This record gives sequence, C-alpha cells and structure tokens, in this order.
Amino acid sequence: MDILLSIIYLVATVTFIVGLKLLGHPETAKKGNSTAALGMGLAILGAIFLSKENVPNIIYILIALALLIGGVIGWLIAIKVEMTKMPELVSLFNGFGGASAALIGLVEFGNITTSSEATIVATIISGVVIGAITFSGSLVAWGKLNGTLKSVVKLPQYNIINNLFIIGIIAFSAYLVIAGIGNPVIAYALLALGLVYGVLFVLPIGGADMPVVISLLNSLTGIAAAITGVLYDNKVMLVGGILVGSAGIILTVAMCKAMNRTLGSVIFGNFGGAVVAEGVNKTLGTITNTTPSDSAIMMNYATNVIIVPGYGLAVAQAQHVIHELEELLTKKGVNVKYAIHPVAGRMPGHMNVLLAESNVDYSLLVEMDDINPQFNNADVVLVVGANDVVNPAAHNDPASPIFGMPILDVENAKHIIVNKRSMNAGYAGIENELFYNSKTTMLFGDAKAALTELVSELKGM
Amino acid sequence: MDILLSIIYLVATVTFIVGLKLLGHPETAKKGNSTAALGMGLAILGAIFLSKENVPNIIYILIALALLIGGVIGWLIAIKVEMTKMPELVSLFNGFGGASAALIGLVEFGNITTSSEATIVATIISGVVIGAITFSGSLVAWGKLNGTLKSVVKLPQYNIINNLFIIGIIAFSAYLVIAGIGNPVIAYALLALGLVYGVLFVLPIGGADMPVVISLLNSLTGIAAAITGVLYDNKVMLVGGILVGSAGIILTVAMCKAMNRTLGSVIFGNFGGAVVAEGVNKTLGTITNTTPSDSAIMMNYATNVIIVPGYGLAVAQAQHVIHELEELLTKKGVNVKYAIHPVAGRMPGHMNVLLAESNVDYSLLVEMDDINPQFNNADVVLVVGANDVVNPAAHNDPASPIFGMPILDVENAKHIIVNKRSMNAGYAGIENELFYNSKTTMLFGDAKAALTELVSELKGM
Amino acid sequence: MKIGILKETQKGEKRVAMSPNIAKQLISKGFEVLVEENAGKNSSYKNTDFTEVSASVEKREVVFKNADVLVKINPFDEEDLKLVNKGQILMSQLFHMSNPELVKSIAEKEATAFSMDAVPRISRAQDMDVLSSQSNLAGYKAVILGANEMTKIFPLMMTAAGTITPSKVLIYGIGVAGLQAIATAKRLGAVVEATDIRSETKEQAESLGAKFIQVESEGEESEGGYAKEASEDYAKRQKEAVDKSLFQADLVITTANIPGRKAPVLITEEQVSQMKNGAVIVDLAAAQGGNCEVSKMNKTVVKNGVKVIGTTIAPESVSTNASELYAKNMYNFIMHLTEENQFKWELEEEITDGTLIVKEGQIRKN
Amino acid sequence: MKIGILKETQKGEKRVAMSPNIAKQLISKGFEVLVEENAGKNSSYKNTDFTEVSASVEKREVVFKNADVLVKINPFDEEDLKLVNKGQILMSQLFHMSNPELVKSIAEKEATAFSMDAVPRISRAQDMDVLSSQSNLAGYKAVILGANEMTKIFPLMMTAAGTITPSKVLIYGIGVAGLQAIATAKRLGAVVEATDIRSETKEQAESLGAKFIQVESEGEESEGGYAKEASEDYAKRQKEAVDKSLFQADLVITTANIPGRKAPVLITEEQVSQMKNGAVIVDLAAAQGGNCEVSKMNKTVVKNGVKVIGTTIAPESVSTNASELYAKNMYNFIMHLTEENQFKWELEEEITDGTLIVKEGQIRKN
Amino acid sequence: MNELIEFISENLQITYILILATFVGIEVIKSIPAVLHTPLMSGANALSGVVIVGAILVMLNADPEDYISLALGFIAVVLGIINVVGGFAVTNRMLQMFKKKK
Amino acid sequence: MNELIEFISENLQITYILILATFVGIEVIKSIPAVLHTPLMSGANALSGVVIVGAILVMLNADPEDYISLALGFIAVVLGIINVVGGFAVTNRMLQMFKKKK
Ligand SMILES: NC(=O)c1ccc[n+]([C@@H]2O[C@H](COP(=O)([O-])OP(=O)(O)OC[C@H]3O[C@@H](n4cnc5c(N)ncnc54)[C@H](OP(=O)(O)O)[C@@H]3O)[C@@H](O)[C@H]2O)c1
Ligand SMILES: NC(=O)c1ccc[n+]([C@@H]2O[C@H](COP(=O)([O-])OP(=O)(O)OC[C@H]3O[C@@H](n4cnc5c(N)ncnc54)[C@H](OP(=O)(O)O)[C@@H]3O)[C@@H](O)[C@H]2O)c1
Ligand SMILES: NC(=O)c1ccc[n+]([C@@H]2O[C@H](COP(=O)([O-])OP(=O)(O)OC[C@H]3O[C@@H](n4cnc5c(N)ncnc54)[C@H](O)[C@@H]3O)[C@@H](O)[C@H]2O)c1
Ligand SMILES: NC(=O)c1ccc[n+]([C@@H]2O[C@H](COP(=O)([O-])OP(=O)(O)OC[C@H]3O[C@@H](n4cnc5c(N)ncnc54)[C@H](O)[C@@H]3O)[C@@H](O)[C@H]2O)c1
Repeated sequence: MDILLSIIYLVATVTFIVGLKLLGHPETAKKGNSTAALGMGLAILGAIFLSKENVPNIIYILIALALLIGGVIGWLIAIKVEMTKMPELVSLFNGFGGASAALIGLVEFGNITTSSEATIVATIISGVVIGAITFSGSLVAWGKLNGTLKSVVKLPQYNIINNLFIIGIIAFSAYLVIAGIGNPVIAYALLALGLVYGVLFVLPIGGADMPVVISLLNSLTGIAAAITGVLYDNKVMLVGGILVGSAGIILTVAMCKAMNRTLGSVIFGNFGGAVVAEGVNKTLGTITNTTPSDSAIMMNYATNVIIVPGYGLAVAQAQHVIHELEELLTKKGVNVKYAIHPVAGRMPGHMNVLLAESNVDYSLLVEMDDINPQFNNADVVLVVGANDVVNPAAHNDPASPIFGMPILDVENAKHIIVNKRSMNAGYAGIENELFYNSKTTMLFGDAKAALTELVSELKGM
Repeated sequence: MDILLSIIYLVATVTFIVGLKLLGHPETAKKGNSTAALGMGLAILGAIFLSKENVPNIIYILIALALLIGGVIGWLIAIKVEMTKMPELVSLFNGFGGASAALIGLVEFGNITTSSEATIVATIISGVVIGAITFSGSLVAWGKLNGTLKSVVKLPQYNIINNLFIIGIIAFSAYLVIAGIGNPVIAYALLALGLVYGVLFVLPIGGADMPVVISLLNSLTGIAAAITGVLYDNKVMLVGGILVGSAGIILTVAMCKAMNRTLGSVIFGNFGGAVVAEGVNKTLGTITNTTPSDSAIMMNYATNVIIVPGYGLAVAQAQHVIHELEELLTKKGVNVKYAIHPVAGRMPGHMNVLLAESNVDYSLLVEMDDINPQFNNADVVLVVGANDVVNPAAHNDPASPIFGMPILDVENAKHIIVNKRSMNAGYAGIENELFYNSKTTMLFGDAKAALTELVSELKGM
Repeated sequence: MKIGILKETQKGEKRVAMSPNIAKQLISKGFEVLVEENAGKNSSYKNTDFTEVSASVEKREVVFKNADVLVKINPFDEEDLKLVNKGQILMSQLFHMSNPELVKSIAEKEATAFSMDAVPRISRAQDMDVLSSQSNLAGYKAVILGANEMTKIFPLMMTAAGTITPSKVLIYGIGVAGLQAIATAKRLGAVVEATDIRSETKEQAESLGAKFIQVESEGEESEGGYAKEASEDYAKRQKEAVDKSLFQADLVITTANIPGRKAPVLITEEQVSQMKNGAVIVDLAAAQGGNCEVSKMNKTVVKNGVKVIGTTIAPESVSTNASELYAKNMYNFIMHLTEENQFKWELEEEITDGTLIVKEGQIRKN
Repeated sequence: MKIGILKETQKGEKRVAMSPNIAKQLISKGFEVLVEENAGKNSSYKNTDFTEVSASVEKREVVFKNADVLVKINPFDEEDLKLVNKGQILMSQLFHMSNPELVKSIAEKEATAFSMDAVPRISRAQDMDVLSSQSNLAGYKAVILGANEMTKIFPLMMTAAGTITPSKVLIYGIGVAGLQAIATAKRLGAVVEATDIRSETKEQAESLGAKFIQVESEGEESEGGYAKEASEDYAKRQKEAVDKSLFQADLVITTANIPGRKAPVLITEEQVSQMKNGAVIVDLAAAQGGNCEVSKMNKTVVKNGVKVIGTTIAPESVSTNASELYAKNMYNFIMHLTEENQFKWELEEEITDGTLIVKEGQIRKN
Repeated sequence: MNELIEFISENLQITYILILATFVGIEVIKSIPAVLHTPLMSGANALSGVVIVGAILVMLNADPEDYISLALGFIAVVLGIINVVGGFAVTNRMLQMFKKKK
Repeated sequence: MNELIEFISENLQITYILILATFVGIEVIKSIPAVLHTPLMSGANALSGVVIVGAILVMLNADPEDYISLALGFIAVVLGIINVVGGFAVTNRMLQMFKKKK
C-alpha cells in the first residue's frame, strides 16, 4: 500500500515536471497541461485511498462531496468565463489554493504541542501566513482586474509602511517559533495579519502590472504547498510546490522583462500605479504593448496576414527583413499580402521601390482599393512604420488635416500590430486613435530591429 | 563535522550544476569550468578531512602522495599535449575515471558478506563492470584516435556477438545479486568480462565516430560514479555522477545529430567503419564537415573575415542573407570584406549586381588583386557558392582547363569555410582540392538556408 | 455634361489629358467624352481605343464647339483661345502666377478656367495633384535620359577586363522629382548624393539610400512644405558644401523650384567649367529658367566637355504613363467638383477656391 | 616596341582602343605608345590626358609610319590599309570568318594581323576577351536605350494618381549581353522574361531574377558553350512558347548570335505586327543581320506602333567604360604575346594560334 | 542561521530534493515565448493546487467528532479542488488559441 | 522488478534525487552550440572524476595492514585525480579558443 502510494507520488511528480516542460512550447502546451492534470488526478486518488487505512466512511463521503462540489464549481467557472476574463480567473483560483493552504495550517496549528519540533512549528506558521497572503492578495488582484476594485490607494510612504508590516509579521513568526506557542488563538491572529498584508501588498498596484503580481502570488502558493509537503513529509507536494515556486519566480521575472520592469520595482513598490505610462491618453485611452515573441505567435497561428508598410520602413531600411518575414510566414502556410497605400512614404511609389529592392513578388502588393475589403478576413495586420495612411481620423474627424483622404481600413481586421519607435506622429502631425484601439497592440522599436527579432522568434516555432 | 561535510558536499553539488550550465555558453564556459573545478576541490578536501576521524597518519600520507602523483601527471599531460590531440586525451582521462570506479568496486567486493543487502551487492557489481567497460573502451578509443590502433576489426555478425556478450554479462550479474556471491575471485572474473566487452564494443567503430563513443563512455563513467555514490550514500558522487550521466547521454545524442547519425546506429552497430562517406577522395583525401553553429562560433571569435561570393550565391538568391551576416559580424566587431573575383558568377559584374541589390556597401567589395595579399591576415574565409575562382588547380595543375587563370588565394587564410550544396564541380567541371585542405571545413546546403542558420546561430551568441 | 479632350499642340509634347480607361470611367458616371482626333497617338492610344469605350472622336473644331468642359495639359495658347466660346470651362495647367496675360485673355473670352497646377498640397487633394504625378515621372526619366547620354555606366562592375567604378550622381532638390531620381539612380547602382534647402528632406533622401549633403543654414528655409527663396548667404554656403561632389559627379540632376518664381540658379557657368570631362547635367527646372546657368530649354548645350540638358520633356517622353496619371488626376478633380454631372461651385471649398482662376470672365487670382 | 593607337573612323563609333591609364601601364612596361590626335575625344579623353602619361599624340600618318603595332577596335578598312606598311602588326576585331576580303587585303600588304574577336573562350583568356567585355556593356546599354525610347516607365508604382503597372521586358539570348540586360532591367523594376536555346542558361537567368521561357528541345542545341544554329522545328516551337510574352512585352532585347554566322531571325515581321502598340525592340544582333526581321542596322524603324532599333552602338555609346575595358583587354593580350617587349610567336599556344589570322602575309585561318 | 544548518543536516535528502527541484523549475521555464506566459502561469497555478493533497490528509486524519477540523478540512478540499479543476480547465481553454486554424 | 520497487520504496528520497538530477542534467545541456560539444564533454569528464571521493573513502576506511585494499585504493586515487586535474586543465585549454582575439 505504502509502496504503491510512494510510486504514485513519484509518477505524479514526474508528470508535473514533464507537463511544465511541455507547457513551454506552443505545439506541446496542450499535451503538457493534460499530462500534469493526469498526474494531479493520480496524486489525489492515491492520497484518498492509500494514505490511511480504517478511515470512517463518513470521512470518505465528506471528501467525495467536497471534491464534487469544488470540482463542479471550478469546471463551470472555467468553461463559462469569457476569454478576456481568464487572467482574473487564474487569480481567483490561485487565491483558493492559498486559502486551502492556510486552512490546513489552521487545523495543524491546533495539533501543535510544546514538544513539537521547531521545524514543524515554523512550517505550520509559514503555511498559515503565506496562504493567507496569497488568498487576500489574489482576491484583490481579481477584483482589480474585474473592475470591481477601482481606486488605487496611495498613502504617502506607502511602501515603507508595507515593508515594515511584512517585516513585523516575519519577526513575530520567528519569535513564535523560538519562544513556542502559548495560545491557539494566535493562529487566527497570524491569519488576520496575512490577510491584511495581502491586501496592503496588492492594493496600490496598477491594473497593468496585475499579471506580474498574480504570477508572484502564484509562486507563493507553490511555496505554501511545498511547506505543507514538508509538514506531511509528502514528496509530491514538496516537489510540485517547489516547481511551481521556482518556475513562478522565473516566470515573474520574464513577465517583468517583457513589460520593461524589474522585479525589484514590483516587490518594493513604486509599482505602476502612480507613474503615468507613455501611451496613456486622456481622451483616447491606453495603448497595449506587445513583444516580438507575442507578435510572432500571433502571426504564426494566423491564416491571413496583411502587412502595411509605411515611411518608417524606408527610414529603417527594413525592406529586406520584412521580405524575410513574409517568406517565412508563407512557408508556414500563412497567406501574406502587402497593402500599399497610394501615398505611403514620401514619394509616389516609395513602397514599390523599397519592396522591389528586396525582391518582394509584385503579385503580393495589393492596391488600397483592392485590399480594403480584405481586411475583414485578416487575422493579423502588421503595420510597419505607417501612421497617417491608417489613421481613422481621415474618416471620422472633419477637423483633421487628413480628413477626406482614403485610408487603409486596418481596423476591420481581427488584430492589429503596429510597429513604430514611439508615439510620435507621422507626416501630418496628428494623433492616431488606431493605436488606442482595443484590437491594437504596439510593438515599439526601430522597424529593422523589431522585425529582425520577430523573424528569429518565428524561426524558433 | 558531519554537518560541515554535508554542507560542503551540497555546495559542491550546486557548483557542479551551475558549472555545467555555464559550460553551455561560449561566453561563460570558462567560468563554468572553474566553478566546477572549485567545487570538486572542496569535495575532495572535505572527503579527506571530514569523513572519518582517527585515521592513521600513514593513510593521509598515502592519500597525499597519490594526489600529488596523479595531480602532477594529469596537469602535465593536459598542459603539454597539442591542441589537436585533445579529444583522445579526454578519452584517456575518462578511462582512468572508469578504472578508479572499478578498483573501488573490487575493494568493496572483498567486504561483501552473505548478509549484505542485495542493493549493496548490485551496486558493487555494477561499479566493477561499468568501470571496467569504460576503462578498456576508453583506452581503445584513445588508441584509435591516437593512430596506435588502426585496423578496423569486422567479423561477420559482429553486432550480434557483441550484443549477446553484454546480455550475458548482465544475466550473470543479476544471477550473482540474487544467488549471492560464493567466491571473491568472481570479482576478477567480472572485471575481466567488463574489460573484454569494452574492447569489443569500441574496436569495430570507425575513427570518425569516436567522439560520440567517447561521450557515451563518459556518460557511463558518470553512472559508475553515481553507483559508487549510492554505495557510500554519498550525495555529491550520486548527484555529480547522475548529472554527468544524463548530460552525457544528451550530449551524445546531440553529437550524433550533428553528424547525421542516430544513437541507435551507434550503440547497435553498423557503426561508420565500413561505410565510405561522401567526400572521401582517393587522391585528395577526406573532407571535414561542419555545422552552421560551429561556423558561427568560428566567425564570432575571428578578427578578420573575408567572404568570397560565387555563382551559387546568385543561384540561391542569398544576397540578402549574406548582407545580414556581414552586418551582424561587423556589429560584433569583426572586420568583414568581400573578395570579388573578376569572373565570379556567370556574367561580368554578377557579384556586384547581386550585392548591390542587398545594399552591401561598395567600399566592402575588394578586387582580387587588392584582396589577395590580405588573405594572410584572415582568420576565416567564408566561400559561398564559389568554386572555380578559388581552385588552386589554376596555380598547380597545368593540365587543368583553368590553369593560368588568376584565383583568390583563400588557402592563405587560417581557416576556410566552404558553403555549397554538394561535392559537385563548378563551371569548369573539375575537382577542387581546396575542399580537402586540412584548414577547410565544408558547410553543405543551399546557400540561403545555410547562411540563414548561420545568422541565427550568430544572433544567439 | 460634355467633356472635350484636346490634342496637345506644344512642341515635343506627347501626352494627352485623357486615357481610354479613364474616359470609360467618366462615361460610366454619365459624362460624355469628346476626344480630338489623334490626340492620343503619341501616348500609344489609337482613336479606336477611345471609340471602343464609347467616347466620340471628333475634329478639333467640333470638340471646341460641343464641349462644356475643355481639358488640356499645357496652358491654353492663343490658337486655342480663338476657338473657346463664352461660358466654356477650361481645365489645364495655367501657371497663372507667371502667365497674367493668359489669365486676362481667358477672362476676356468670358470663360471659366481651373488651373491644375494650383491644386493645394493637402492630403485629400493628393489624387488630383498633377504636379506630383508628373514630377514623379520626371524624376525617373531624368535619370534614364542622363544614363542614356552618359559615356559611362552606372553600376560598379569588377570584371576580367578591369573594374568599372560606379557613377556618381548628384541631385539638387529633393522634392517629388528629386526623390524619384534618387531611387532610380540608386537602383541602377550609382552612388547618389543629394541636397536640398529644406532640412526635413535629409531623412527622406537617406531612406532611399542617398547621402545627404548638409548645408549649414540659419534661418527658416521652408514655408508650408515648400522652399523659400534662398538667401545669398545660403547660396554661397551651398556651393562650398556641394562643390566637391559636383566636380566629381558623372550625372547631375537639378529639380529645385520655388513655387511661382524663377528657379534658383544653383550651378554657375564657372562651376560647370570645373566639372569632369564627360559629365552630364539634366536640368529639370529649365522651364522655370533653369537651376544651371548654362542650360537652355529643350536644348543640349556642351560646355567644356559637360553636356547640359535643359528639359521639361522628361514626363512627356514617358507619355503613356504620364497621360494615364494626368487623366486619373483629372477624373478625381472632376468628380470632386461635380455632383450628378453638375458643377457644385462650392467657392469656399479649399480645392475649388485654389484652382478656380477665372469664373465666367471674373479673374479670382493673380 | 612602338604601339600605335588609331582613331576609330566608323560612323557613330565613339570608342578608342586605348585609355590613358592603360597607356601608362604599357609605357611602364617599356613600350612606346603613339596615339592618333583626338582619338579619345568621344570617350572623354583629351589629348593632354595621353601626353600626361608620356604617350605621344601624333597625326594619323605619323602613327601609321612609326608604329610597329597598330591597334584599333573596328576592323581595319580600305582607308586604313592604304597606310599600312609591310611587316606591321595589326590588332583589331576582324570578324575574319565573315570578312574574307579584308583578310586577303591584309595578306597582300604582307602585314601580320591578330583578330581580337577570335580570342578563344577559355578561362585564362577571359581578361583578353573583348567580345565579353563589350557585350557586357551592350547588355546594360540596350536596356537604358530601350527605357529612354519607351513611353512607359519600368517599375510598378502605386500612386495617388493610380497604379502604373511594371513594364514587361523580354530578352532573347542569354549570353553575356543578355545576362547583363536581365540584371539591368530587373534592377529598374521591370518584370523580365528570357529565353535561350542553350538550356544551361535557365539557372543563370533565374539567378538574376528573370523568368526563363523553356522551349521544348530534342537535340543538342549547343556546342562548346556556344549555340548551334537552331533547327526549323526549334524555331517553330520557340515561337509558340514565346509569342504570348512577346505580344505583351513593352521592351524586347535580342542578343542571339551564332559565332561566324548570320544571326538567327527570332522575330518575324508578322510577329511584330501583333505586338503592343508602343512597344520597343532593341536588336543588338543588327550588325549580324538582326534577330528581328524588321530591324535595320543603325536605324529606328517604326512598324505598326512598334519601334525597332537596330544597333551595335550600345557599347559604343558608353564609350568611356567601353574604351577602358577594351584597352585593358589589349594590354593583357599584348602582355600575353610578348616577353621583354618582343613578340614570342608561340604559334602552338592556344590563344596565339586562335587569334593570329595573318602572319607576314600568310593567311592562317579563314 | 544555526537552525537552518541544523535543518539542512537533519533533512539532507530533502534539501537536495529542494535544490534540485528548484533547478528543474528554473531550467524548464527559462526562455519561453512571452505569449505563453499567461497559459503557463495558469498551468503552474493549477499545479499549486497540489496543496489539496494536504487538505485530504487533514480530513483523513481528522477525528470524525472534531467538527472544526472537519469543516476547515472540507472547505480546504473544496477550495483546493476548485483551484485544480478550474486551473487545468482554464489553461486548456487558453491553449485552444494555439490550434492552427483551418 | 520487485527488487526495483523495493529499492525505490526503501530509498525514496534517493530516487527523487536521482530523477531530479537526471532532469537537471538534461535540461542544463540541451541546445548547446555544436562547437561546445567537445569542451563540454571534456568538462563532464572531469566531473565524472568525482568518483575519486569514493577512492578516498576506500583508503580512509582501509585497515593500514590491508595492503591489497590500500594499494587498490592508492591506484584508484591516482587515476581519479588524473581524471579530475587533467580533465579540468584540458577543458580550460580548449576554452582558450573562445577568447575574443585583440
Ligand atoms: N507618398 C507621397 O508621395 C507623399 C509625399 C509627401 C507626403 N506624403 C505624406 O506622407 C504620409 C505617408 O504616410 P505613412 O503612414 O507612410 O508615414 P507617416 O504617417 O509619416 O508615419 C511614419 C511613421 O513611421 C514611424 N517611423 C519612422 N522611422 C521609423 C523606424 N526607423 N522604425 C519604425 N518606425 C518608424 C514614425 O513613428 P515613430 O517616430 O514613432 O517611429 C511615423 O509615425 C502621408 O501623410 C502622406 O500624405 C506622401
Ligand atoms: N563571370 C563571367 O563573366 C563568367 C561567364 C561565363 C563563365 N564564367 C565561369 O564561371 C565560373 C565562376 O566561378 P564561381 O566560383 O563563381 O562559380 P562555379 O565555379 O561555377 O561554382 C559555383 C558553385 O556554387 C555551388 N552552388 C550552386 N548553387 C548553389 C546553391 N544554391 N547554394 C550553394 N551553393 C551553390 C555549386 O556547387 P554545388 O552544386 O555543390 O552546390 C558550384 O560548385 C568560372 O569558371 C568562370 O570562368 C564566368
Ligand atoms: N502632402 C501632400 O499632399 C503633398 C503632395 C505632393 C508633394 N508634397 C510635398 O511638397 C514638397 C515640395 O515638392 P515638389 O517636388 O513639388 O517641390 P518643388 O518642385 O517646388 O521643388 C523641388 C525641390 O527643390 C528644393 N529647393 C528649392 N530651392 C532650393 C535651393 N536653393 N537649393 C536646394 N534645393 C532647393 C525644394 O526644397 C524642393 O524640395 C515635398 O516635400 C513634397 O513631399 C506634399
Ligand atoms: N569561360 C569563358 O571564358 C567565357 C567568356 C565569355 C563568355 N562565355 C560564355 O560563352 C557563352 C556565349 O556567350 P556570348 O554572349 O558571346 O554568346 P553569343 O553572343 O554568341 O550569343 C548570345 C546568346 O544567344 C543565344 N542564341 C543563339 N541562337 C539562339 C536562338 N535561335 N534562340 C535563342 N537563343 C539563341 C546563345 O545561346 C547565346 O546565349 C555564354 O555562355 C558565356 O557565359 C564564356
């Protein structure tokens, strides 16, 4: 019995590792998820039926009930929720995991005696505190992403207060471990402290940084699970938890990088909240940044891609790279076309000269009037260094100097990626609301550099 | 004492992992080597001074003596040997490691009693056998690379015999574990069997495949070390050994891939010996293949690179990629020039038209007469789809149809990389001995594809 | 409404203001199109090409008599005006600022006249802008013309019979024509340098692969996207900066214009005498007096071994494309001015206001 | 040894067989160089350019009188031969297979004659191969010439005034000239198709971005790298395969030659009549009778709206480069034939054997 | 500090496991395309639901009379399984995105 | 098979360590440029010299009178240290190649 359980745990652990590994590649990711899920199922069944003999039936019934209720709830939420609400859902689920850990800690707290080893005590206390932090923190993150919690609280010296608070919790816990526990109510105090800190920690953080926070909290939940694993000397919890913990940290760092932040600035404050990021415009809204790798995936899995070249392509001399991109996508089975606006660039036929230089096939260059109806079918439009020629103000804003000029209707596409160096205006010197469109993501950088990165990301897929 | 030792072992283990990791990148490789070496030193010192108390001084003296003798020998060999002899040296060293494991097994064999656990017995037996195999196998590999051992033995049904032999050994060992050991002489029998198998295993394998074999044997040594680690319940040996074992297997597979072989064909025969590879010419000798990644490293660490474009560049339409390569190298601080032979291609000025299309700066194109004296200073010459214009037959062979034609003196460079699709001749239809030059490596493949890979390898550095 | 297309009578002109394609589009919008006999001959359009799309091909007099709108490329001349009737609407380039007499004569005829060269350079007028569409072709053709006249080839070639160094091309004025000239010369493999008084052209020139020759400048040298007349001081500094390139150039193309004025002199006779033997200058500003002191309109002057070609025939010589583009500009212009085949006469509207020079005998602009 | 450079007298010819640069190199090797007055004028070389490098510039008669070797580009003609003395060594293109009389006249003068067009096409002779060096320029110039004559531009342009479709260029014969024509037309943005009887040219044409038009062929169509005369059957199949492209082409360049024979007729008058109005044909084989039935040497014939330009002046018109390359070929040739300024007369040696047509009055080849 | 050393020496194997698992976590994750960040985070989140094993153990070990423990354990199991099931399901849905259309 | 299961259950921690270490070895090595294959092999070879620790233990545990064990141990130490020292030194020399010239 015991051996079998051990082996089941071992297998589960391996599925976790393999699953995580597979999750790292677009092609294998789904398989990775199933693998890990399978392992998890095994571990749960093993835990129920093989850990202990002679358990009263009522307990089994209760467990089954709990699993049923929770399972159905989890499943339904996951299936029902809109695609766009997924990140907040992850946060919510994560919070539940944290809560579970905290509750376990609470129960075990009751079993602590004065003769308990310090290790055990430390484990239990950390479980409660960390679980509580992730629970409340995740809930706040969920609320924020959800739109329920809007105001960004920003007291003066907020960071200092925050950091003092967590140091206080740690000191108190350390004291408890060394001095021993006098009163079981202390467990609830710790729980409360953790909950408060979780709120304090996440509340001041701006919505844009939320994914980083969720990832961090997720990593914490992993650590809580690992600690619980130590408590029960349970390898699958230990290894699984540590895996999530370490992978989570790396992931958090990677996400920070992708958003041009440091993990330091995430943990120790000056979190996005107060800084008004570039690209936030009072009337037009916020822009969304993207990375070459995201753009690459998006294009890789598209069926129709339309490239809109503009003056910036010429400035960057990126004609060779864009051709490489087009060839690569074509080889991957994507339909690629270029939409040539009659006044793109700075002279008549500027884009033609440019693209002819890199041997782009003439048949791929489509005139404005012919391509405009096709944007409906485009999964991705890649706008490279163009601005005025895709500015909807030409349609919408009679006051605009370009009003009345025909433009490329890129807005009709499913998704728009805009590459330029900054939020600077083009020839006509006017703002472009396309950049603030919810379907648009901005890929900032010199066209040549950005496209080169895009190409190498694509090659790796 | 014990705690300290444990921690030392732990630290050493971590240095092994980190060292191996660092070894995987050209920039950090040296640091990785030092890190691992440091950890190893720690582990050795720890083992000597902290494992056991009350050891008679004579033992310490003996150990010191052994270390001194071995250390000096190892150091001297490593420092003295020529660069070109290094792979065989690795093999030799590896053999010593195997021998060491076998000897340990032999000693411990004496301590086996009928009451010994099966695990222990299995461990000792595997240590002896695996150690012996790596020892004799490595020595044979060394001898082959060395040139001492030349003849490729090739009995009919050799593979079958070989495989039966190893199955026999395994069966015998299993029997011993289950039935128990009757006679300590059996240890020597196992040793002998291992040694014989090592020889049988490596002897029929051709010289070109030797690096793969060495890597495989190296992996085996790692496993032997790990097994010894289990025996002594010594974590640093265990983890270190396993690391080497698993990394070694992966490395072996990677090497096989780079040589277009499968690991299967390596282990279960039909090993290179009898197949006459393309590119072996009776009078001119053998060619050496290379990979984009090797070529990339070579160019990355060069100071001067000269590119020789030829007709194949035009056929492959690789002008844009070569320009990208040139720009990339230049950005990395390498001096790059193009050597333009007056009749490269199929029309006067063919290379000029081609390279102008991709905007190669005119000042980088150097005429034959001007570039010829510069080949002396070139670290790497990259010949892309050129053949006749770099054929030394024009100088050496009065019977050749191109005799008397001036050529680019690429032979004077330190290293030459030739990219073409096959060993086919060029316009003049003649063999080119340059390809068989010991300084030349062949990068086979369509110019566009090969250069694209080269570029992406370079970007990763 | 009947639109009459006249044959161009100016010497050397091969274009026509309409193409069969565009005629068809006009007709499908309900216009009638009358084309003068053989108007399209030099642009490779046969009379039958027009009749095939239901335009009618008529004798000159008939066109003048029947058409409501008369369309040309070059300004109406005395001969044309004789045949113009009261109330007819004339459309062509007029260059009204430099041709006050012409404007007066039109007014005397009590006709209405739109000038195509006066289309304002605003975004939505781009498709009616004949200056742009023709300059663009001029830039291309100037290079071809130059290449044809040169005794050297453009590209670098390393051959068994020695190396041919690439030609050096220098371009003055980086407007529409200048940019296309850069692009074309660069394509052919020349080493291209370019200069302009407007500093924003630097990036544009570089985006096409030319080296920009920067002339130190203090003041504002441009106005609403056009160049102002250069100060003497600027002219001096320009010479200093450009001379070295000029004296090594194999082909020089000048395109500098200041709207409504004589073209600035950028290359003096003295400078020409220092140029390379065998060099060629193509002066696209010759019609406005020329950027080169030596150049004569529609003539090739050889001075000290340097050929100076004064021309406006650059776009004319690629007449098929030039006519097509002009016709398309006209189409867009007419569509802009009319609604259900009737003129809207929105006199406040920027494009109408800018181009309507004479309205029923009333001179609106000078 | 004195090398005399004669001024070319053929009409339209602007080249000269020597450049100042190469004269200097010859002189540094110990030769004396005599250049006829004004020989380099049309290649942008002044007399002073030659005297500066220590060549002497002399009147025609003086050159004929004093030189040991007389060098020209075009075949020596009657006028020239009158001045030739016994024992003088003549070097020029002779086209001896088609010019038996000329060879006879030279022999009668008891002179020696090398024919530059007879340099064998072997690797080590590449740097003396004037056919290659001049064809190369011809290929380039044919495109420029065609582009200048056309009423269309080459590249695709999508502009506010509509889209200009790219010109279609069709090239017959993918030898040296054909390849360079492909490259040049392609650079300018045309859509290029090409055909040749030798199937190995497919890959070459494609390596320069042209589409190859494959003509089904049964037999061996080439011989030692040169084309054989095509069978009638081949000619028929060729027409079928190419006609569609021909009738849509804006510019056609023909370069097909068969060494020592009349050029093959590839485009009949009937085919010309089906071509696009406004199309241009540049026939580089005009001197060998032309690849187009309609073409006349050094004339532009307009047939049914199609301009047919028969020319050999293509390389001549880029005289500076053409002269440089020819001169370099001559230099290499002379260096090959001599040792310490004396002829070696290695009659067995392949290049000498191939090019030496008349030796001291003895005709060696016909 | 002392405690730490003590812990390590007492739980040597566990320490090795911890360290090795950390390395595995790091190595397995590094250099993933950014677009997988969210699915990966979601997957990792589902994995962290492994804490449910602990919750199950709490219930198994609870005295059937100890209602508080039982209740807490029950809630812990519910929450944990929501994390697990919901987590894997959501990840799976996110990954639908990566199916090649057609 | 039974033995294996027994071994695993008896040495559970060790098994975890084995598996995790294997993963680390694999993950750490995968996707290295081919030109590093040889130095890496050499470095790994040096690491496999860790078996010397075993040899040292043999000697430390040997009875000073047990000459055979001592001798074998002695040889094992000598061979092992050659592997270690030579291995690292050779690797180091190979890696000199990667120094940027200048
Ligand atoms: N075609 C003609 O004949 C002609 C002639 C004259 C004027 N125009 C006018 O020019 C405009 C053409 O529109 P367009 O969309 O092509 O250009 P645009 O509106 O001028 O926009 C170009 C954009 O490219 C970006 N850019 C510049 N350098 C870049 C680089 N190295 N990498 C990436 N992005 C870069 C700039 O943004 P960042 O600075 O943020 O990077 C800029 O917003 C129209 O307004 C048209 O009317 C056309
Ligand atoms: N320049 C002129 O005017 C002129 C004119 C006529 C003849 N020639 C003659 O042409 C020759 C020119 O010499 P060269 O060195 O440039 O060319 P070459 O000697 O003809 O060699 C070209 C090489 O490129 C390789 N190749 C072909 N396609 C390739 C592809 N897609 N990717 C990679 N490699 C490819 C071929 O080998 P694989 O098939 O193995 O790939 C071939 O060996 C000389 O012999 C010259 O005399 C020159
Ligand atoms: N937005 C639009 O709708 C639109 C349409 C067409 C053209 N444009 C712009 O209008 C501008 C003018 O174009 P254009 O080609 O008609 O100009 P143009 O023909 O009036 O002049 C040609 C060029 O000569 C330059 N120049 C004048 N004096 C000079 C001097 N002394 N030295 C050097 N250069 C001198 C001018 O700066 C100009 O670039 C260009 O920037 C063009 O892009 C805009
Ligand atoms: N190796 C050398 O030294 C060297 C030097 C120069 C040229 N060459 C080679 O010699 C060959 C001939 O070159 P060239 O330019 O002097 O040739 P050319 O002037 O004799 O003929 C031009 C082209 O016309 C083609 N042609 C002939 N009859 C034809 C027909 N009926 N239909 C279609 N095409 C026809 C020929 O195949 C040839 O490609 C080329 O392949 C060239 O590369 C070699």
